[in-house]
Amino acid sequence: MKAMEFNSGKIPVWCPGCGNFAIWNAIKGALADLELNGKDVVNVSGIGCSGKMLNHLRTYGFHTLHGRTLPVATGVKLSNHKLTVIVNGGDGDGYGMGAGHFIHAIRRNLDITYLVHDNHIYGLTTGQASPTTDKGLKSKSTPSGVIDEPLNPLAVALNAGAAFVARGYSGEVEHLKELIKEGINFKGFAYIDILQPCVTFGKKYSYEYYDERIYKLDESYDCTSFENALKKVWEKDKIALGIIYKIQKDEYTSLHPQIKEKTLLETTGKIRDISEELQSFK
Amino acid sequence: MKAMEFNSGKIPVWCPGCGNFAIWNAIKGALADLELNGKDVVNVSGIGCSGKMLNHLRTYGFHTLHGRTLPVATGVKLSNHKLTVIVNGGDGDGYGMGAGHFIHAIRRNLDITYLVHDNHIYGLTTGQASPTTDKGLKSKSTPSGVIDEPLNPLAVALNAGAAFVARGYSGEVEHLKELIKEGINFKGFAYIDILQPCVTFGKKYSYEYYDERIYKLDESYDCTSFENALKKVWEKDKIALGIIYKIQKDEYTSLHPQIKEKTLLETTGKIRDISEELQSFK
Amino acid sequence: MTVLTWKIGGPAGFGIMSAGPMFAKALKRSGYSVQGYPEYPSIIRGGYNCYHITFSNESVFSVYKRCDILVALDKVVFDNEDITENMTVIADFDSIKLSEDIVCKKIHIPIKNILKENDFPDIVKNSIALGASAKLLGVDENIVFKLFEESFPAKVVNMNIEAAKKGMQYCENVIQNNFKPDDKVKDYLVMTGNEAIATGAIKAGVGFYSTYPMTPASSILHYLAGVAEKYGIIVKHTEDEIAGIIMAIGASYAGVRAMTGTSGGGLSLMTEGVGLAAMIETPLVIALSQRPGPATGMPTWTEQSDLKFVMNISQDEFVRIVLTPGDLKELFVMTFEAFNLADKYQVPVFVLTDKFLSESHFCVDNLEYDGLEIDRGYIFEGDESKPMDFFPRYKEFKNGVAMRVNPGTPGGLFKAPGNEHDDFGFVATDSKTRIKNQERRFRKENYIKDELPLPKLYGNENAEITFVCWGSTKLPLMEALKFTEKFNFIHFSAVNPINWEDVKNIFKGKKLVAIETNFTGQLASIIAEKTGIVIEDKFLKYDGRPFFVEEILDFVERGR
Amino acid sequence: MTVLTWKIGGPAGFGIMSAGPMFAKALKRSGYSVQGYPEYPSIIRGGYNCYHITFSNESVFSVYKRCDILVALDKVVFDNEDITENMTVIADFDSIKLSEDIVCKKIHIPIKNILKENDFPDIVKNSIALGASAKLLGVDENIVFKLFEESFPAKVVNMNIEAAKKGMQYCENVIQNNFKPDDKVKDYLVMTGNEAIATGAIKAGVGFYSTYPMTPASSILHYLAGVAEKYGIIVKHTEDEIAGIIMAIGASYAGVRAMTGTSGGGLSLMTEGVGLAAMIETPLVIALSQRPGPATGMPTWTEQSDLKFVMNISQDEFVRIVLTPGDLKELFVMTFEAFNLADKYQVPVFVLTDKFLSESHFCVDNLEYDGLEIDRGYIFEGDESKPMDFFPRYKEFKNGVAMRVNPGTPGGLFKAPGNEHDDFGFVATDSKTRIKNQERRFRKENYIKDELPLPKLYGNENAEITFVCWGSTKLPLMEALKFTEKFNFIHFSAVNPINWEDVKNIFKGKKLVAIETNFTGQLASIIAEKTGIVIEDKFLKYDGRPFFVEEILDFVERGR
Ligand SMILES: Cc1ncc(C[n+]2csc(CCOP(=O)(O)OP(=O)(O)O)c2C)c(N)n1
Ligand SMILES: Cc1ncc(C[n+]2csc(CCOP(=O)(O)OP(=O)(O)O)c2C)c(N)n1
Ligand code: SF4
Ligand code: SF4
Ligand SMILES: [Mg+2]
Ligand SMILES: [Mg+2]
Repeated sequence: MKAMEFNSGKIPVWCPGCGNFAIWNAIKGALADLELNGKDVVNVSGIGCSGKMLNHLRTYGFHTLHGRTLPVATGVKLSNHKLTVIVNGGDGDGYGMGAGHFIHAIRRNLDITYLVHDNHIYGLTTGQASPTTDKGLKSKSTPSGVIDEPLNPLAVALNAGAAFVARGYSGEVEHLKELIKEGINFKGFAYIDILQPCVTFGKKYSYEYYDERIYKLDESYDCTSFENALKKVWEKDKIALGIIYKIQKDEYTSLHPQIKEKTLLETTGKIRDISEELQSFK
Repeated sequence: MKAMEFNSGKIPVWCPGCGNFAIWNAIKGALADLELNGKDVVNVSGIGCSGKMLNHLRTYGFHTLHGRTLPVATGVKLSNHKLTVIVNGGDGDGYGMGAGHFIHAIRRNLDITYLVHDNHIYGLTTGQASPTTDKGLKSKSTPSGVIDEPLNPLAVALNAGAAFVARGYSGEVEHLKELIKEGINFKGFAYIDILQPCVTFGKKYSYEYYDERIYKLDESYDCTSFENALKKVWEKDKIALGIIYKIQKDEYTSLHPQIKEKTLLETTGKIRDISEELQSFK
Repeated sequence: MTVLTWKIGGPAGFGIMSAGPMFAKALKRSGYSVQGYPEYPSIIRGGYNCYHITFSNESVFSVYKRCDILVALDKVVFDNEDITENMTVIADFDSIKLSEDIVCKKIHIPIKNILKENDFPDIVKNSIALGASAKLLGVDENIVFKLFEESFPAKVVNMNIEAAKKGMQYCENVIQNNFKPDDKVKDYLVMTGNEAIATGAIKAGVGFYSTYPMTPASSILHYLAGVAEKYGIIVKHTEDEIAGIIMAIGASYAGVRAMTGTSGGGLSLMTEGVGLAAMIETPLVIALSQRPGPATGMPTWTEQSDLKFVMNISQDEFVRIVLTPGDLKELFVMTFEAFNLADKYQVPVFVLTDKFLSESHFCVDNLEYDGLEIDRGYIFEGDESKPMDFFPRYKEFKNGVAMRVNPGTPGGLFKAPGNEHDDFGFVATDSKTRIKNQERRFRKENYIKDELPLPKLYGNENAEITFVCWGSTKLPLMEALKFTEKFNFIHFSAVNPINWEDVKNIFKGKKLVAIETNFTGQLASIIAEKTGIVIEDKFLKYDGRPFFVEEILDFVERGR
Repeated sequence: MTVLTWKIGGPAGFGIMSAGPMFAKALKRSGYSVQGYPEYPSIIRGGYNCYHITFSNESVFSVYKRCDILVALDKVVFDNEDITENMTVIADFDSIKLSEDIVCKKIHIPIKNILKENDFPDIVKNSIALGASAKLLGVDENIVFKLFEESFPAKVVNMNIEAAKKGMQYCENVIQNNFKPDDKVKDYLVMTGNEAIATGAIKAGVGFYSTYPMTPASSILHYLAGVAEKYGIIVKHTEDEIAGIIMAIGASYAGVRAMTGTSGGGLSLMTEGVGLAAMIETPLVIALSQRPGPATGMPTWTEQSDLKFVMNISQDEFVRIVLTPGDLKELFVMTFEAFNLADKYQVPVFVLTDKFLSESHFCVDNLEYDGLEIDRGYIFEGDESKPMDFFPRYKEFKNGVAMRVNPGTPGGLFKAPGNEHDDFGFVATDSKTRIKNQERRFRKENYIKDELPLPKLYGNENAEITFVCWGSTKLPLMEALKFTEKFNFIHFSAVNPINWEDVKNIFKGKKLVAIETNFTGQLASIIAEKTGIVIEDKFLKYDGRPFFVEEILDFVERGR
C-alpha cells in the first residue's frame, strides 16, 4: 500500500498549519514504507486533537478514554501479538491523566509504538496548561501563570527503564517517518515524543522556535549509552532529534509462554475440560 | 513533647520484627526533636501495612484511599500551610496506584514530607508483587515470577524534578530519624524512600540483605549535584543511605499570593461581596 | 409575535462563540430579555458552530427551533440550517453558490468585498454581521460599539467599529415588532449557568476548587481561576479528576470550603473519592455538568442522564444531597446553600446542571439577595488545657451529625479514616460500632429533608397535563407555558433527600407526564422507587439537544 | 440435632485460615456436607481470626451463630467468643487465666507442654487441634493425615502427623450425633465462591484476566494466575484498577474473552471503563465481590450493598447485565454464561458476589454439566476481496446487535470509539444518528430479558411470609427452611434486565419481606422502581456479617 492509501477518506479538522498534519503524513509514510497492510494495524488514540488521528487512518482504530491509551494497547497486543499497535496521544493525555500508565507500560517493554503529540498545551479543550507547559504561561486554567515545574517526560521515561526513547518534530516529516519506522521495527516499547506546534494555543512553541533549536543526531552519537541519553534529554537551548536511547531488552510478549506460538486470540475462547481442576477440590 | 508522648496508645498490629516499627520510632523521634506539637501535625496515610502508621501517632491523621495520599496532603497543606504534613505510604500505594500523583506532586514542590515504606511487596494483601519487586519473584499474583522490570523510584523522582531525594532504612533508626527531620525542615517536597523489610512476605529484602549492602553518605558527598545523585540512585550492589539530592527550589505555597500572609483557612469561608463581579454581567 | 429569534452560524474558529453572547448583551442593554444557546462540535477548527438568541420585551427562558433572523457567516451555514421562506437571512450571497435557489428574505452584505476594500482581517466578519443585525433590529449602535470596547484589545476596537458601520450600511429596514424595550431590563445580568455556579460559590466563601477541565464544566474552573487571586481562592487544575476530588477533600478536611466540578466522565473517575468524603464526613460540593455519554459520548451536547448515577455513585450506601436547579437563580442560591448543607451535614452535595444550562446565556434581574447567610455547622473550638487529647470527632452531637475539628485545634486530635471507625476515627469493625455508625450517618437524612425544597408546581393548577421535570427542563416548559393553558408542570429543584410523602400529595389527581432529556426517564424511575408511583407517560429526548419550545407545544397539542 | 457446628479461633498468623478449610475437607471426605465461614480483620498479625464449620449428613448451606465445638488456640478466643454452657471447648486451659470461671464442656489439651516436650514449633498447634477435633467427631485419622500430605511441604508432614496424634490422645469421647455419613458426599467438591467463578471462567475459555488485587475478590486473581500457564490464559496484576478494566477491554476488542474482577473500591475506579465497554460494544465480564463501605470500609467483611451502584454505574445510560448468583452452582454456571451473554449482546456483564459467598467454603456435588456451550455471537469473518474496506461494525445485524470484527480481519476495518459514532465508528453527533444508536443499543434488552432466569420460589408455595432476596442471602434462607414451614422465599439470581411483568405475577398474593445485607434494601428499591410494588417490610442487616440461620428463624417466629 502507498502512503495515500492509508487515508481514511475523512477530512482532518485540525487547524490549518497544525503540527498534527505532519504526524499524520509521517505515520502513513512509515506504514507504507514498511509494507504493512492497514488491516494488520491497530491505531489506539487518546482524547485530544492528537487523538483525532484515529479518524484519518485506514487501519483498525480504538478511540479510548482520555489518558487510557496504553492499557488498551497492552490488552490488544497481548491478545493478538501479530498486530502492529501504534498509539497516538497528547501530552495532557499521556503525561497528565496517563502518567501512571506511562511508567508502568515502560516497565513492561511490550512491542508497541507510542507517539506523544507534545504541543505543551491542551489543544482540544482550548488551551489549558499541560504537564509540559512552561512555568509562567498564562492559560485559561492558570491565568496568573503556571507555577508547576514542567515535566521532562523523556528523562522520566529513561529512568523508568525505557529501552527506546526518541524525539521527533512535526517540522521534519521525513525524519519523523524514519523514527516511526524504527519504532515499529523495534521489538519493545518504542516511545517517541514529537514536538508538535499548536498554532492556535501554543504560544512559545512555534515552528520558528523549534527550527532555531533543533538538530539531528547522527552516526557519531552512540544511542546505546545511558549517560549519553541522559545528557541529551537534559540538554538546554538545543533540542536533539532522533533516537536518543535504544537498547535491547526482553520484549514482553516473549515472556509469556502462553503466546509463544499462537496468539491468545487463536488459542482461547473455546470450552475447556476442567475435570482435573475440579478434582483438586475433592 | 517527648517521642513517647507521640504514641497514640493503640498497640501496633505489625508482625513482630516488621520494619514499620522502626519507621514509627523514627517519626516519633523526629517530631520530638523538632519540638513539634502533635496538634500541628497531620499524618496522611495510604492503605497498606505502611498506612497503619496513622493509628499509632498522636497527631491529626487522615487515612486516605489506596494510592491517594499525595493529593490529600496537597489539599491540606495549601489550606493550612502552618501545619506540618507527613505522608506515609507503601510502594504499592505510591509507586503503583499512585505513580501519577507522585510525579505531579514532585513538580509542585509543596512543603510536605513523603515517606515511602518500600518493602518491595504488598504486605497487607498478603504478598503480591509491587512495582519495586524484582523480576522473577513468585507471588500470589505472579506465580511464575514477575516479568515486569522493577521501578527505580528514586531515579524517576530525580528526573521528574524532585528537589529532595533521600533513602532511609528501618535497620538504622537514628539515621532515619535524622533524615525525617531534614525532610520536615526542608522547604519543599521531601521524598524519602525507606528500605523496610517485610519479615512475612519480603523474601529477599531482609535485614541481612540490607545490612550487607548499605552505607551512609557522609560529608564528602555533595548532594547538590544532579550527576552525583544520578550515580547514587543507579548504583548496583551497594546501597547509599542519606540525602542523595537536595537543592533549593521555589516552594509551592510561596507561589500563591493568596496565602502569603494568612492561611486559606483563616481568610476564606466567609460571605463575600460580589457586587463588582455581578456588575460585569450587565 | 411575542418573541424573536436570531442566530449566527459559521465554521469553528470564526468567533461565533464570542459574537453571539456579545449580541445577546447588546439586546439586553437595549431592554430586551434574552436567552442565548450555543451549539458547537468538539473540534477546534472546521465544524459548524452556531449561537441562537431568543429575545422579547417579556421574559424569555429558553430556545426555539425556529429562527427568524439568520446570520450566515459562511456557506456551511446553508448545509446545516433549514432555510425557510419567512426567515430573514443576512449573508454575503455573492459568495454562495446557487444562492438564487435559496428562498428567504435575503439581506445581502458583500462581506468579502468589505474585507478586501478595507483591508480588514477575516476575523472582523463577525463585527460586520453584528452591525447589520443591530441595524436590522433597531439596536442603538453605541451599545454595540461600547461592547466592542469592553471586549476587544484596545488596538482593534476602532477597526471593529468601522466594520460594524459597514455592516449597518447594508441593512436599513428595521424588522417589525411591537416590542417596547423595558428600561428595568437594561440593568439585568446576562450570564451562563456555570457563571451562576461560580459566583454562588464565591459568595459562599469557597476557598478551594480543584479539578481537571472537562466540557461543559470547564468554564467554572476558568471563571474561578480568573478571579482566584482577587478573592483569595486557590484553584487547581490537577493531573486528573481523581486528584481533583481528593485534593478538595484534603482542603475540606483542613477546614476550608472546598468544591470540585466536572462532567460525567470526570465524575466516573471521582467515584471512589465521593465515598471517601462520605465516610470521613467531610463537607464537599460537587458541581456536575451533564453531557451525553456513555464514555466520551457527545462532549459538547446536552443531556440529563447522570441523575441515577449520582444517586447511586460509589460503593455501599451513604447520604448524599442532590440538587437540581433549573435556572440562574436556583443555580446561584443552591450553590451557595450547597456549602451550608455540606458543612452542616458533613455529606457530599451535588449541584447538577447540564451543557444547556451551563453554557447558555440567560437573563436574571439580580443575584444579590438579603438573607444569604453562612452556616459552617458544628465545629469544635478546641481545648487548650489538654492540647494533645483525642477528640470524639465521630460521636453524634446532634441530628446524626458530629462535631468537625480543623487540624491544628488543641485537644481535637482525631483520625479521618476511609475505614469504618470508632468515635475517634480509629479502625473498628465490630458489629455494634458498624450499626451505630450506619444508623447515625443515615439519621441525617431526616433533618436534611426538611431543608430541601419540595418540587414546585408552575402554571395553572388544573391543567390537563402535568409535566414532571428536573433541572434545566424547567426552562423550555416556562417558555411554552406562555402559549397554552393545557399543561402545567412540577419541577424538582432537589431530588434527594426530600420528603416523598409530600411529593405524593403534590402529585395527587394529576395526569403526570415525565419530561426529561434522557433515554429511560431517570426522575420517573426515582419517583417509582421512592413512592411506587409509576409514571407511564414519558416525553423523552436523547439526541443531545434540549427540548425546543415548539416540541413541547406540539406534544401538548397532540394530547400526549 | 440435624447439624453440628465447629469453630477454630486464634490470632492472625496462627494458620487458622488453612486449618479451618482443611478440617472442612476432612469432614466432607468423611461423608458430611460442610459449609465453612471465615472471619478475619484486615491485619497480617494480631487480630482475631476464626473459621466456622457447619456440617451434617444432610446438605448444609450456611453458617449458624451457634457453635457446638470451639477450638481455642489462644486466650484471645475467650475475649472474642461467647462461651456457653453447652459448648464443647478444646483448649489448653492451663495457659488461660481464670479458666475455672469458664463454664462449658472442657476438653483440655496441654498444647504448650506438647510443643515443649516434642520440640514442635508454634505453628503445629493447629495440627494438634485438628487431631483432637478429628477424634472428637469420629473422623478417620487417615483422612487427616492424607490432607496433611496434600497440603504441607513433604519435610514437615510427619511432624504434623505426630502433632495430630498427640491431640488425639487427649480426646477420647466422641460427640454424640446420629449422623450417618453419606458415601456419595465423599466425592463432592468443597470450594469457595471465588473458586467457582474462576473455574467457570476457565471452562468458558477466558483468555485474559486483568485487575488489581482487592479483598474479597483477590482470590479470583490468585487462582487464575496459578493456572494461567496451564490453560494458556494471560493474567495481569496491573498498576491500578483503571488499567485492569481498560486492558481487559483492549483484549476483548482484539477478540479474546476477557474479564476483570474487583470489589467496590476497585469498581469505583473502573467506573469510566464500564461506560467505554458499553459504548464500543465490546464484551466484558466483571466479577464484583462486595464488602462493606463506603470507601475502604470493612475490607474483610460482607455486605450486599453495591447492587444499585452497579445498576447505575458510569455516566449516561446503557444496557448492562447484572447476575446475582446465590450458590456455587449458580456462580459457576452464570460466570460461564456471562461470557456468552457478553459476546452475544456486546454489553458489560456483572457477576455479583460478596465476601461471604466469595471466601466461604461450600459443598457441591459436581460442576461439570452437559449442555454448557460456547456462543461467541455474531462475528464478521472477513472479505479477502477488499481487505482495506471499512466495515459497518455498528450497523444493526439482529436484535439491536451488530457484528463484531476482530482486528486483523480483511475488510473489517472500523473504529471503536468512546465517542458517539456512525456505523463505521467515526465520530457523529447529529440528532438522527444519536437517536438511532441509543434505540438500537437499548433494543438488546428485549432479547436479553428472555435469556435471564426469573426469580425463583423456594419452599412451600403457601407459607405465611415470602422473603425476597438476591445473591448469597439464598444460603441462610435455604438452611433456615429446614426448620420451619412458616416462610418461603423468592431468590433473584439475575436482576437486570429481566421481565418485570412476570415478576409481578410471581409476587402476586404474597406477603413480601425484603431480606438483604445492606442498609436501605437495594433490591426492594429496584423492585419499586421497576414495578411500583413497594415492599414495606424489610429485614436488613448491615454489620458486615451474613444472616445467621438463627436470626432468620427468630424473625420468622416473631412474626415479622
Ligand atoms: C475523564 C476526562 N476528563 C477530561 C476530558 C476532557 N478532555 C478531552 S481532551 C483534553 C485535553 C487534551 O490535551 P492533550 O492530551 O494535550 O491533547 P491535545 O488536544 O493537545 O492534542 C481534555 C481535558 C475527558 N475527555 N475525559
Ligand atoms: C482501590 C483499591 N484497590 C485495592 C485495594 C486493596 N489493597 C489495600 S493495601 C494494598 C497493597 C498494599 O501494598 P503497599 O502499598 O506496598 O503497602 P504495604 O502493605 O506493603 O505496606 C491493596 C492492593 C484497596 N484498598 N483499594
Ligand atoms: S488547537 Fe492546536 S493542536 Fe488542536 S488542531 Fe488546532 S493547532 Fe492543532
Ligand atoms: S506483612 Fe510485612 S509489612 Fe505487613 S506488618 Fe507484616 S512484616 Fe510488616
Ligand atoms: Mg497537547
Ligand atoms: Mg509494600
